[in-house]
Amino acid sequence: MFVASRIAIAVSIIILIFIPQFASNYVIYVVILAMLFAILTASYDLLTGYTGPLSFCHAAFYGLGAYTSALLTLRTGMSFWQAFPITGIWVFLFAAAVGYPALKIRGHYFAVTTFFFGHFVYLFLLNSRKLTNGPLGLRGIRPPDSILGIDFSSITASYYLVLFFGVLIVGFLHLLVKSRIGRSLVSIRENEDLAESIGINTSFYKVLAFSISAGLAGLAGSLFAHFFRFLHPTDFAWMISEMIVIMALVGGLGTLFGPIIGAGVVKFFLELVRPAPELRFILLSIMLILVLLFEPKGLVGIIRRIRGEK
Amino acid sequence: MTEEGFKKVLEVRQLRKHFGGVAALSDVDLDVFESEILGIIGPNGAGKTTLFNIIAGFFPPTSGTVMCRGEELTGLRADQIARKGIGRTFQASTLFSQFTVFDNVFNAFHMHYKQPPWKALLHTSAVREEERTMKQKAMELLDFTGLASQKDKLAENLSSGYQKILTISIALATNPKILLLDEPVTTLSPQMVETVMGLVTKVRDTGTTVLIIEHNMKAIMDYCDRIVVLAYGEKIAEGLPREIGENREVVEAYLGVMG
Amino acid sequence: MDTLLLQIGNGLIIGSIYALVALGINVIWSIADVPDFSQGAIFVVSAYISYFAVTLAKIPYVLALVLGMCVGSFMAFIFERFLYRRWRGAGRVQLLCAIALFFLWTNVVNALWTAKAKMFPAYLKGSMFGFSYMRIAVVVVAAILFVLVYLFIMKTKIGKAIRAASQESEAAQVLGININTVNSVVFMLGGALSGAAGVLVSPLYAIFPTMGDLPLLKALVVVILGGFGTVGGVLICGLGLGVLETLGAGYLSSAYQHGYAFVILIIVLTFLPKGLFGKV
Amino acid sequence: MKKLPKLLLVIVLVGAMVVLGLSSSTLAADPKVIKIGYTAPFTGAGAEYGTNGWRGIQLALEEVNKKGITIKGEPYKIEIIRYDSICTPTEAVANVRKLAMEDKVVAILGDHCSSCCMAIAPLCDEFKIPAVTIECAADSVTKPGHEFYFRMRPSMGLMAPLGIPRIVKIFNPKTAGFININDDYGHSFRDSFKAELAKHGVETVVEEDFERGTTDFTVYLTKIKRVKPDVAFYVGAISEGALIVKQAREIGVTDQTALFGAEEMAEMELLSLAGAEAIEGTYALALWGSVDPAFAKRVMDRFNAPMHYAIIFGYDALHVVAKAIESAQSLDPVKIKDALKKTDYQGLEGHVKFESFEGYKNQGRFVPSIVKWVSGQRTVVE
Repeated sequence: MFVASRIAIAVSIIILIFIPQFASNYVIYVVILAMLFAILTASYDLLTGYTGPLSFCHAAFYGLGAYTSALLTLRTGMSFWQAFPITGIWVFLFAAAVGYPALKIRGHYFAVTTFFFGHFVYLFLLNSRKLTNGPLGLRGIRPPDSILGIDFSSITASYYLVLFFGVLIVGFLHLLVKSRIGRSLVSIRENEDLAESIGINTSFYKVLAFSISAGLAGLAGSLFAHFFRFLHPTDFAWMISEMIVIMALVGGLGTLFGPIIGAGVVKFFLELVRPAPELRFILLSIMLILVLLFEPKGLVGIIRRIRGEK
Repeated sequence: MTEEGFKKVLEVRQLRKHFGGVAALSDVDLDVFESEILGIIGPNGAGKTTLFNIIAGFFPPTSGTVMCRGEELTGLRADQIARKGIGRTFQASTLFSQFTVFDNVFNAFHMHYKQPPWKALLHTSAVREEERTMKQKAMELLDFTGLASQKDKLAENLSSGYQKILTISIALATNPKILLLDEPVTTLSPQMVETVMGLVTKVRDTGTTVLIIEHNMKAIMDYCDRIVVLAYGEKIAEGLPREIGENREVVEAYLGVMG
Repeated sequence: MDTLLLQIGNGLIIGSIYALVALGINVIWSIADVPDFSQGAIFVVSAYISYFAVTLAKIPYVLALVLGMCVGSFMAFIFERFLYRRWRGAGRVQLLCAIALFFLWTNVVNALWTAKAKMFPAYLKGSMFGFSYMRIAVVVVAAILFVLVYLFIMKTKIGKAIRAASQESEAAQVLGININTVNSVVFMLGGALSGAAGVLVSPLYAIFPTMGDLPLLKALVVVILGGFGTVGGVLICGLGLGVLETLGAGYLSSAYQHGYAFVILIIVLTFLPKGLFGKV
Repeated sequence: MKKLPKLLLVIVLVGAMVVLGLSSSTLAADPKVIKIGYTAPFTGAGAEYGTNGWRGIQLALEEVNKKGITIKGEPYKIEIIRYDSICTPTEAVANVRKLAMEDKVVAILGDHCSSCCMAIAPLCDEFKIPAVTIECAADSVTKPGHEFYFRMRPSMGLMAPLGIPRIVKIFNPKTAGFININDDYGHSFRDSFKAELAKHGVETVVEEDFERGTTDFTVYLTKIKRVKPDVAFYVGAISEGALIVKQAREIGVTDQTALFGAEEMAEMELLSLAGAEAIEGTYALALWGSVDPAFAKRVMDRFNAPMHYAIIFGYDALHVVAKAIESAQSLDPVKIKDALKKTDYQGLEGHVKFESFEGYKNQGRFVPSIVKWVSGQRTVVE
């Protein structure tokens, strides 16, 4: 880790810590969503950036996490602090069960299959009226019970909760990626056959990356459910998966902090364009094509070029 | 060097492989002896690479078995077979092209880590210590194969000869007992052939058994202890380089002048 | 007519639309190795342009169909020439670009011509056995296009080059086949088919910016089910998916009508990784 | 280390931009302007609603601003700030927070989709800013309801008891069927109508859900044709309704089953989309009986678009809010909220009064009418 990047991260965290002190309620709300998306893009990067397979169903795990956590607290009276870890583990196991057969499929087939899997989860959330109250949405989700005297119904408390878990999750991902497990994942991305020939059980590691990435998205979903306190399937449709892919790519796949920067920049850009409703998604897709055309390694690629590296 | 005096390290029995009606291999038997260099030659499409892919576990045979020191390999995954001490290279020099030479080799030490994964995650002092020794081993291997001077170069920027040596170094990093080399010198200049084959002999001298698929007859004749000839999926000849040289059948199978 | 026959008829009509778009994507995928999502955008834009041609310029429907195909092949040519060609071999970048194009054009159409559904004026009146002539025309025209494409690929010189290139593109280059022209022709063929599908389906329903979403996704399933197989394979899988989906919605739960494609896809992929007619 | 400062500069700059850029509200609010917010879907599947609602608001805006609103002797003009909610709760909430915190609006109009209304209603109480929804239909928007959230149009739960008795009188059906869009609107319509029908001894024999974006309804209509209910309710956007009624006619569903459309199918646009012949003899529940032709002509001249209830609701909603601000004689949102509670305004759609009754709060109450399409004419059935 270069000293410069480490300082840059420290400065960013300090800025994030001080935002709620002087920013308006709306800015806090937008930054919370940006942080949630940063968790989503960072966890997405573990799979598509580091291990290789291109997937389009990340929002489905985000949705499964949100609904699982909401239903656990609503139907079983569990508190958020119990539901949160259980949700992460449940989505992790679900993703492993789905990922094992799915990851046998390679290349474009896998990408298109995940596209459909995401839509199928959306249909499931929409159509199971008894479980998720379907299109009428799930209301009355309680905020996390207060611990250490902090009342989490206020938006600033939710902000710090999301920031705290965000830093934890990104820290975990950073440790994972810098460990030899991370190096094995990158070997799989670079050349799967060669990785297999040096003793890496590629299918196990791919399913592992897929499941960890999904489990973390489930945790982000749980945080969203108890912050937003109202769930509706449209918040987890394929459009959101599309957004996550664009953010990760604009930031720079395979760099962990690239997708996080990408989440911030794209979310900020969408807020800037809020007054011009029709233009939002046009400019977003043009941004993606420009990135593909001029700097496939995204913002991180540009920063690296500025700093004159490889 | 007769066969009886040495221990068999690899036994291939009745190996058959069909790709939708096309018989890539039919009833191939093969015995390989400890620390010998066995050349495998034959015209294109003879099934040489298919044989390697089956031994290394990249796809299962239609029928037949592969035994390594009494243990059955058929049916195991490629990474399980790699753990059993069988290293391999690929026909096209397959590398982690975006990695540096050092990272290519350092990455290939994947199997030798003793520390459990969750400890690796926490980067405990023991893990960091283990990584330091692995880095040292990688440097030693680079010295052994003569790539130390180019360790920070990107693999894709190496000359084709040194890329071949890097593929061998990657395979050696798994510290194999048996090394399968798929056309290590085919496109190289004569001096580069000498360097690579010199390395292969050095590897054999450390006790590793080497199987080489090669079209460069001079390299095969000069360096191999024994030679097996495959044609149209069948083994048509086996023996010392001298015997193979005069064997009429081998010449016809090749339809060309040898060497 | 008995309900079952009616439902199968409905399925065949929808299925022929899936098959048409799927044929275009199939040819492109087997040559340029990219699932071309931007065909969905071509489907929508061609439908809108032929709608304006018919309503404003008052040109007859058949001409509008031809216009739609020309627009489609022109757009596909531009996409390939200036975007996909840059990344030949980098499959992932091409896929992401294809999806970005699809996303971009759906929103451009929404911005230009608003999201309000527009009704394509009917060009044929009357019905038979409970199917209006326009719906029957869809199957007939689709069949004609399939035959034309089959002849084009099997009998013409370029067709032979396309077949060679789909086997092994390096080998094709050795035989002196210019991969660039083959790619252009293949994309233009795909664009024409998607354009035709767009114009064919519009009179049955309405045209609106997101009309391309579902047909595109279904066509992708058909291509995977067909496993880059023959032209016939794509036709059978397209019609089959249409019928299965309709029967599923008809007799099982209707809410999951668009989910059955996924279920079929997973079943086929787990048991037949090469697809039903696959030769990959 | 000379690269360090450059990188640090970039990071600090980006951080500052993120914060400043977002809170880019106009610094000095123009004293003579009353700012009202409007959140609605302008893109995505629900774009039709937003476009029509905005047309109604613009017409009302011109009328209000022509004479202006005088508060304590000062003439004010209204300015509308509109944001896109894409019918997605997170976007609608972002809109309301920006309107409340950044643009400092005194009142909010919107949203159109029930999922968004349910997400923003609690926020209005939190920020103490009154909001009037344009067309959300789900009961839970105003039941139990929120102090600062108002709805003029009747909810589904209210429409059923008012509509069903007259429907039963017209068709005297034994069995009924539903083909409805698979969203909050479709489900709340079906649930309340099915319950009310059961009270009148009418059994629901077939229920078909379709997903937004579906264009081929023959699958569902064939099932309805097989079951032959006496009356079939078809619920969705107007373009979906037009397709359903055309395809139903084509398959011959209408030979044994009477078609009864939800609110959108009583709009003039159904005539232009489906054609007089396809909708001949079909009925629909209408949110407005007859509207004076002058207004209809104004809409056609200005927007070249047929009348639509969202236009009427947008028009009435702005007038109601303008009246409340004038009677409150203050720009304090809480005073405006209190004035809204005492609204008594004769709007295009009917008499607008916000009452709390039967568990509802701040809910308007008027009797929807029933419309029948006879040879291309929209006739109101008494």
